[in-house]
Amino acid sequence: MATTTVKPETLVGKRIRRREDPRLITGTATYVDDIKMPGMHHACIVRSPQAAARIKGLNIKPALDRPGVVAVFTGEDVKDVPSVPCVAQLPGLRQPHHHVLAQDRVYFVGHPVAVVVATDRYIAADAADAVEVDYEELPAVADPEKALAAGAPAIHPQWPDNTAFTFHQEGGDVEKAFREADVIVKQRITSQRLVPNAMETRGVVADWRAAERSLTLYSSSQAPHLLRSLLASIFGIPENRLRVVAPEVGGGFGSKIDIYAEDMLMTFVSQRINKPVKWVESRRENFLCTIHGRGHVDYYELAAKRDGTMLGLKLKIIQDLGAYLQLLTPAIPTLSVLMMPGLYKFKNISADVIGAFTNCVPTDAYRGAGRPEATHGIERMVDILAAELKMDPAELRLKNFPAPDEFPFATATGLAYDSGNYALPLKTALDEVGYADLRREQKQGREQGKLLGIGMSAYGEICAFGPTPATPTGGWESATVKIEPSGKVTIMTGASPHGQGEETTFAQIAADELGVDIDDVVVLHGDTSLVQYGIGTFGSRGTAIGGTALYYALQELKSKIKKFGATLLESDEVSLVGGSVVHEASGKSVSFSKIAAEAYRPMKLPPNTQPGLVATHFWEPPNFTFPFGAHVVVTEVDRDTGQIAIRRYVAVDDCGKLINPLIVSGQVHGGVAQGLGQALWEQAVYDDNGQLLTGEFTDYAIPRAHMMPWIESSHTETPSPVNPLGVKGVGEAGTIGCSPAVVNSVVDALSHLGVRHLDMPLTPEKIWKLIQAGGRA
Amino acid sequence: MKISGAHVISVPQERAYALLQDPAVLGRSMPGCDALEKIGENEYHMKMKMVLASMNGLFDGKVRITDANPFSSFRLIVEGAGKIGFMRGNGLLTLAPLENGTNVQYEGSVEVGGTIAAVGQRLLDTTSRMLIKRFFDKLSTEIAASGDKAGSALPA
Amino acid sequence: MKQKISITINGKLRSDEVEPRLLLIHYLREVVGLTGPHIGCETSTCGACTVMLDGKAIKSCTIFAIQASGREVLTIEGLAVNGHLDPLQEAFWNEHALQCGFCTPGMILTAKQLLQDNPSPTEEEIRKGLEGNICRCTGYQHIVNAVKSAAAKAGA
Amino acid sequence: MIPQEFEYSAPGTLQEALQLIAGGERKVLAGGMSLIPMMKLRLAAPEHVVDLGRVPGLNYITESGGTIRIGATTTHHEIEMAPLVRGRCPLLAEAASRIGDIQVRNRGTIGGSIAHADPAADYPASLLALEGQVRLVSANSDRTVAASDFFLDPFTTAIEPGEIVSEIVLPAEEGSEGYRYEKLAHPASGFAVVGVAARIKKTGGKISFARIGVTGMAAHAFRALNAEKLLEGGATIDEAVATIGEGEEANSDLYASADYRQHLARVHARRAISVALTRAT
Repeated sequence: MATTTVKPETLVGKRIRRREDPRLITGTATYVDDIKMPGMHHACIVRSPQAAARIKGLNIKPALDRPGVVAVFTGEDVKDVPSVPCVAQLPGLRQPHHHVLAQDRVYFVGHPVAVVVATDRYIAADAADAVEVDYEELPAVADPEKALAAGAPAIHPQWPDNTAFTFHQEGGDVEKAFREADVIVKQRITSQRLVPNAMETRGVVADWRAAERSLTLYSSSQAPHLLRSLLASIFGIPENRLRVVAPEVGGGFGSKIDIYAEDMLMTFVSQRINKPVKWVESRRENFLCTIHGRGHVDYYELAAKRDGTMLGLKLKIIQDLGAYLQLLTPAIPTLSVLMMPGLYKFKNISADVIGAFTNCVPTDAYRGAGRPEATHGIERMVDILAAELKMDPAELRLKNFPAPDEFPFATATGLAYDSGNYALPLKTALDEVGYADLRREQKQGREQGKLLGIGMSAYGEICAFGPTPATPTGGWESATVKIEPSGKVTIMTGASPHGQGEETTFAQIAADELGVDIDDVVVLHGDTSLVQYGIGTFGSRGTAIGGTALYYALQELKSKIKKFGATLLESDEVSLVGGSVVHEASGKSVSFSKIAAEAYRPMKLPPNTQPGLVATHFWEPPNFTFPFGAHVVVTEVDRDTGQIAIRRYVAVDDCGKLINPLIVSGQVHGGVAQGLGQALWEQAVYDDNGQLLTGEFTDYAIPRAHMMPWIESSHTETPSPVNPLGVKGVGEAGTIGCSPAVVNSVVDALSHLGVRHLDMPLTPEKIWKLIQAGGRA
Repeated sequence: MKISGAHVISVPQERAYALLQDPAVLGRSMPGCDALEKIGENEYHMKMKMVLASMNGLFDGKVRITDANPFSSFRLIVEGAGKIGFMRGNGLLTLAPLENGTNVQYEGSVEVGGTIAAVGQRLLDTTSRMLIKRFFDKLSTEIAASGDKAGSALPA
Repeated sequence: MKQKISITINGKLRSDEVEPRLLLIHYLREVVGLTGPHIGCETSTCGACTVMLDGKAIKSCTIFAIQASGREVLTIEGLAVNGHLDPLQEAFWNEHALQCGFCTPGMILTAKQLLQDNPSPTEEEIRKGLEGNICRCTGYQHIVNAVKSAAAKAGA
Repeated sequence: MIPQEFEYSAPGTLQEALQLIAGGERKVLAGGMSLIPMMKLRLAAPEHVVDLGRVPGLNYITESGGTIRIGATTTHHEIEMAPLVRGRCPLLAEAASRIGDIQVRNRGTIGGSIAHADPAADYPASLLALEGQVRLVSANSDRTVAASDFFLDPFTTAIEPGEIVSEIVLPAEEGSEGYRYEKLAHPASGFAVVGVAARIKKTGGKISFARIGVTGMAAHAFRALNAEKLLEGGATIDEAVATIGEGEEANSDLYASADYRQHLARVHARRAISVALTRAT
């Protein structure tokens, strides 16, 4: 099924249907679980049902005795395998050794205790069930504030205070700001633990070839090169003998950046059995063992003048880390600190982060990673301040934005916001929704007992992770462009898209730059043996950094094409027009395909030029990009049941230049769905013993089609000066902008009852109880 | 999860107190349990077959009696673990005389872990109450069978 | 003990010996080699494994292969006829109704039944009709557009 | 994700099925919508499964003499779409349409659902409001139990060992009757946090007949008899629904506490009655 695209003038900026879709809509794409290999074995992992326990006994014999079972490995077998890695570093960070199988203790429900390897997945499951583990239950603690309280059980016995780190950052003079303030508002605000829940669970196929001393690992990963580098150092397999493939990846949302115990475990198993082995996570395991997101308890204090001028912000973050540190776990709340001033001008901040161990699965990057928490916090605080000052929340926001001519804008947290016109999306969204009319309707409705809320958020985010100093895994990205003798174009990107559509957007960029048909461009990714090197796709970086690397590789190629064209036309006075090199004076031209063919033939080469048309560029961004936008949400609260209905959802986002508006709107919608999930339904609930009570789709409510409102999405376009494409990134925008707007809307609906704040998720019973109690909260 | 409730049994308080701590009676009355086997002072080994809807599982565990305050209160702790998870019930039983028997009030908690915790939370409350009700119903049957009745002379 | 089954899959009859406990999804994916239907959960909730059984959308993770014996199964691989995409596939592509694509085969087959039952559904009916399929990427809006567009094409 | 091994029988006749079921610990498989997920999680591990899917004559919807009979293996989707049910017993069609999702309704059967007796299932409220009956057969017995005597406790019914549900018997409704099934679905599971089924008849503008079934609120579905009497006696809807749940112990879970559930039952009863009233002629 070939795409039938008529070549338009330029493709960038157009709604082009995706080139990755034909394989996906026909069911012919290959995800990890679709991989089959001769001699492939199946692994099933025995996991702890206890959150904290000593392993008193472990009997694997009943499993080993079953026909078809090849091996069972336990903690003893893997005790010399290095720790599951955490690359984020903070001063004084306490990092427990994260064994791939539990040694003598388990630390969270789902902790791997043994792995069973069999010829068939049914046999493996039966055998895993037959493994006998005797646990001596220990006291557990699942709540970060309880973990930090005196006398709490120690998660790791060596650190009885359950504190992994403390982190402090300040900017300006926050004490002075608070002294000079007319008004100080304070609020405890939580961002509950969420389960990323990519629809494809994790999976690994490890294929060790002893004779070649080489490993091929297929993993549902967002960052295959990173996985390769870490595995190489952990197992001492040189990188040129270690190939990592991220085949079709069914969503990640941050949860597949990590290198997990299972990636390492399958490597270990394949080396031991000298056969390929597959492990695919069940949904239950995904809930229990794949990283969670958020998990914040935040204490905010905002100081302002009576006229609404914000002066300073104090923030204390208690981050629920879980039992271990995954790849970036401790770094995530530091991103919240960076983002804490939001879009506002004040320059005085003070932040303290305490990382608390709990008997839960680790938290790490989940769509937005630290920025949704911060944005939720500041946007709630602005509304609380507005209520205190009896000011319109829109007016208060507009008063505190930096003006468009103040960019690059230096923030209190040391960032330089690249470009912005923060008032524009907010004003556009308010106009779109009919703000003044809604306020009138709200006032009239209240007299009849109707609970109508109008809420907004003006969000900013740090995207395009990022300059290398700020990105522990490296902040650059790479692209190779290869023009075949036939003139067809192959792009190899270090980004590793898994739904974001870069096979299309990158092809659009290349087709425009080279003047070729988009159908002649193929974008490859996700295979370390194909792709030069790369970082991966996360933190809204794919297009802003990977796309820019591609852009520069294309420029290199273009100048080479021009050189070849000049040689063929025997003149230096040539230019590149569309797909051809043209000698303007004579009107003679030589086509792209001709040049491509000639580039690989014996020809008279221009001086200092190699044959062939291949260029590789590694691009290191000089700064992050800072998308922004405003979401306005109109809600109606059912007084009888506390149910919330969303009447309007207006999103005006600015992610810089749009490469493909169709794809951008998809990103916004999906982001909003996850933000709305957090605002209204989703919650990883652990009981006091560390049991995950919302550990299946039957209890953890993911938004479904009938739960989503129609999203009225539009854009303003403020190009980023950080990269030549002017793009900023859009992957996380919807999520970041959504939850504060929804909560602000519902608080607004109930504000006349005295409601000032609500913690997420806004479950109907919570709302109903407040209404019953006359609103005080 | 917190649980509380009350049931009336038709024997005098002292007799009720004795019956509720009699391992033979407890064993026969606990749903899915056949017998308790003494393993220590006020501590018994228990095997329980839990059948609920299509779910079924074998639990191996212990029944313990603590904080005994003769004739008026004691704590009953039931713990079991099996392939499908584990459960723990901990209740303070308080006995008070009534005209025709004894009011047994209980207050405590039920906790489950493992797979049953993942899918069972929506049903934990209602099924716990059902199982407690079945326990007291069976106890009443036991009492009826043994010929005990309210006000009858106490066999010490 | 293995038993013989015969199922017509995407128009072709095939027979295999299977264990009764083999789930249809595993049969399709591992025995037949049709990996279009995916496994997204174990609680019959997410709909990634949706196929059509005798013309009706079902979750193939919640039926044993043996139950499908003698019946007709349509998977996403069998939807395009002679290389021509089904109007729903075409509409999903045109409207950008997918991102990671994992839920897409199931989503399309559920949408197929939705349009069979109701050829011109409203937005609300589309959303309700797709409640058994979770998509974590798209926020569903483009999926709604795709179903609407396929319906409009069919009605045109 | 993978069930344990079991022996499987797919009897070709009802008699054969009943003989098999009489033969010991056998798990009956109808649509499998409740059983199979439990088997995959290994919370259920039956040794022998008897599949009713190939028993002929259990899938039907008929009406004669004002009585509707629905065979046990009739699916929810067949019930929601059947012109006969929509026309003569629309309350049941409405309830069926609110069960799970379309894939579940395509497989799930009415017999399987009511035999399972989940306290949050949708049908029981309607069966009670409809004053329906459940026919139970075994190898050597055939009896009919009123719905009000059928649901005993969570997952506990009047079915005796060896018996299966063979059909549901319902009175065909009069055209003048108003009906409504009002449900608050759990956002994750779709089960009824509470569900209220109401039937209302009017005479001279006043309620002359009311039947109300409530599911999800308590250990098993129940009829709101006091509310029915009050409505028939001329009380206001608010007065009537205020009695709903009295004497019942309401369920409590993460999503809804007992107090909230009780309140929801009343709110949804008020809504169900109001809609039923507008539908009554």
